[in-house]
Amino acid sequence: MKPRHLAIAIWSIILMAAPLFAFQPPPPGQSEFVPIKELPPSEQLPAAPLLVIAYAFFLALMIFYVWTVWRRLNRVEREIHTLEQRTTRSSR
Amino acid sequence: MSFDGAQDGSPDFDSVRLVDASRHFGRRRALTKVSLTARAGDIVGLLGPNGAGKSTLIGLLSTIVAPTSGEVRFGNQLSRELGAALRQRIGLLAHELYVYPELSARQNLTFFAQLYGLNADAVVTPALERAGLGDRGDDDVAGFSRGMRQRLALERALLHHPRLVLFDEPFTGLDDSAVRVVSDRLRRLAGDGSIVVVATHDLDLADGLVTRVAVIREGRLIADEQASTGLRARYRSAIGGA
Amino acid sequence: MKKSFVPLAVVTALLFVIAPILIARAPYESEMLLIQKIFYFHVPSWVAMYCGLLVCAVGSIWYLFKGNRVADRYAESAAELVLLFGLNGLVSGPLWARKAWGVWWQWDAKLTSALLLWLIFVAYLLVRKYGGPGSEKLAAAVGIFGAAVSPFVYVSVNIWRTIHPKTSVVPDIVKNPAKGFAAPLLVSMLAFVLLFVLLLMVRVYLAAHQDALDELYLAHED
Amino acid sequence: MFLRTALLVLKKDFAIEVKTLEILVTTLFFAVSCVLVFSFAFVKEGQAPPDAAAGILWIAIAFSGTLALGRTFERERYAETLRALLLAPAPRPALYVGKLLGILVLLALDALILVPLIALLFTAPLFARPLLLLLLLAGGTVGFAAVGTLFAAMLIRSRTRDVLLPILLYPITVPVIICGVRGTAALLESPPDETTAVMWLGILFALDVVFLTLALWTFEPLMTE
Repeated sequence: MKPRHLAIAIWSIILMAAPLFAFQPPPPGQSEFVPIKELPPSEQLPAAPLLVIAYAFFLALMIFYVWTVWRRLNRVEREIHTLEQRTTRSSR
Repeated sequence: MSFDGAQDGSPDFDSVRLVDASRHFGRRRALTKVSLTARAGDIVGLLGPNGAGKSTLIGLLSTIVAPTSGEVRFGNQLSRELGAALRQRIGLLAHELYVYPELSARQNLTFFAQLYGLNADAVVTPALERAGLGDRGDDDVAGFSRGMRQRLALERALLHHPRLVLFDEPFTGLDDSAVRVVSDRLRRLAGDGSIVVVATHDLDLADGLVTRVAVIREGRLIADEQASTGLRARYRSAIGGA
Repeated sequence: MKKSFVPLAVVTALLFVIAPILIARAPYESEMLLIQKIFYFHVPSWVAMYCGLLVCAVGSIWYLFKGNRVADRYAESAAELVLLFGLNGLVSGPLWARKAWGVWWQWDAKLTSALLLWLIFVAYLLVRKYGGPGSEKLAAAVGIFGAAVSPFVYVSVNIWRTIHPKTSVVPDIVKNPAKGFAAPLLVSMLAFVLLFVLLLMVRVYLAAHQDALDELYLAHED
Repeated sequence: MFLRTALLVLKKDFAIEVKTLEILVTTLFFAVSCVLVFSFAFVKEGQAPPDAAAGILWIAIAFSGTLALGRTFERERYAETLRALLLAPAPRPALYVGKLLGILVLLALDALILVPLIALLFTAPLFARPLLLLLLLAGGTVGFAAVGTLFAAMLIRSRTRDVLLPILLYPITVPVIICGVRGTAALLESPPDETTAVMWLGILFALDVVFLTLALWTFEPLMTE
């Protein structure tokens, strides 16, 4: 059972990490230095940090979720294991 | 026969059977693989300590609790095959009594009589008399003693002359004479062809009344036999020996 | 189901690798510029969330009327994923709004109705957690009502908002597929839906184990 | 048989309520308190914002409705009489309809006091289109109570029913509240915006149909233990 979990976890991390890797080098020639003459004054926050936050949040969320599922699964399996042992011992 | 329900075409049966019926609530097992048959004319005493699963068993028989596995058969049919009309044949006196304390005794009985499609004028007054509440019929149930409520609840449960009569601790709060009255009532019901199941922890009252004894403990049926004298000793051995 | 897990995971991974490249190469939306790139995983989050809502409703109906435990596992797992993907949408939405509209929260019709639906499924999980034994059934009712009410939530919130003057610049990217926005969007949508399916499988696997544990506890009492 | 059972349950609830008037009086008092609390929150310099009256009316109805739902089913729980009802040979959805009608009567009486009170306190022209307002109130209370009755009935077995009822009820009935509030607000404009009100009314009735159908459909399986 354990290798399976590990495989699930690793796969998930790869899945989640892919967008981040792809975004690590900023696309050449494109960034927040685009002329902003048409933008209203309220838009003073640069876009890139927001974008990074958004992607990072997504990544963190998915990793966190898979981690919780993984942890719950481990706990359940541990419990099943101890219970099975107890049952076989008592039946003997 | 006192089964006036027979004319309305609701499904009739002369036995109730639990077949490997189990019921659990989450991880708590209330009943485990109980098989039990009760026939017309039987007074089955359901004995066991508190929390043994008596109420759940009564709930299963009354169709209000569905079994997690196994089945409950009325005659040869399952309850879901029989539908709502089956409930016309079942009377239940539960521990919680099922009467509205805000209403008077007469209002309670009238409401339930109408709910069962009975002629309320004809059945309510005699029922009040039988409960010994003839002169208190218009008083609110909230002011009644436990014994009075118990007698009223008993009449409420029997208003529609059910084939299957289920009692959960029917003697709570009753004095000796009332206990005798209720016991006689149960015998008469069984004599008329009802299937009577009485859950109780009171061995003295069960002794001499019941025709069969089913002992349950921790959700399991550990004894099911014809009643004879010396119930107490055998109950002890069943409970202790299991 | 189990056999298809690994191939599915591989495909999803590939999609998640391709999608960012496509997104990075996609043309800049004329008014929103860089921040518009949130769009490519903001919208798919909602798609995944609505998938969860649908699965939860179907599972709930199935469980309530047929008493099928497996259906209940799917409903529970899907509700959790509604929470997950909804949260992602609810966080990325304001980030986008901050840049595009200048405020964190705009009471925008889509965002608001999604928030409401999200709350219903939070309630679903709360019932399961705190409802005591038998709460699966109660939760199933919440799932069914939640799904049934979703079009009404959308319609009513939408009209509620649009009666008022529009203050925001809402991009109509989907209407202009020619500009090259459609391909990356479709790829990331597919990726999200596949991710949803994968997570659902994992979560259902966990639910099955939990049920097995309950069974064992019951058997142990024997 | 169906209608007869529903009316019997309604009559029984009515008989109980008439004896003490407990739920009616407490619910009404609570509704009026709601109106006052929200007035203090919204009224500035003796003047309420234009739409406040509509919002406060519906908040008061929703909040006091939850209270009434909780109390009504607490009565059925006390001696487990809901189980006795479920044991009767009557079709179970009829029991639901009976309880629903009882709640609706209570909410109607609630609205009967609330509407003039709010009209008075906020000088809101609530009676400009009485028929439309009546329909809005009817549609809104039916939608709210249809879900509320089902959920309160099914939560009766849960230990945490007091908290869970509002938690479940409010998110699901938000569309009802939106329709009610916006429809009423449209009536408060001068001149009253009838087309908008009618449009909200349409959505509201569609919602009612969906809620009632679903509730009647799921009541039976929800009530078996």
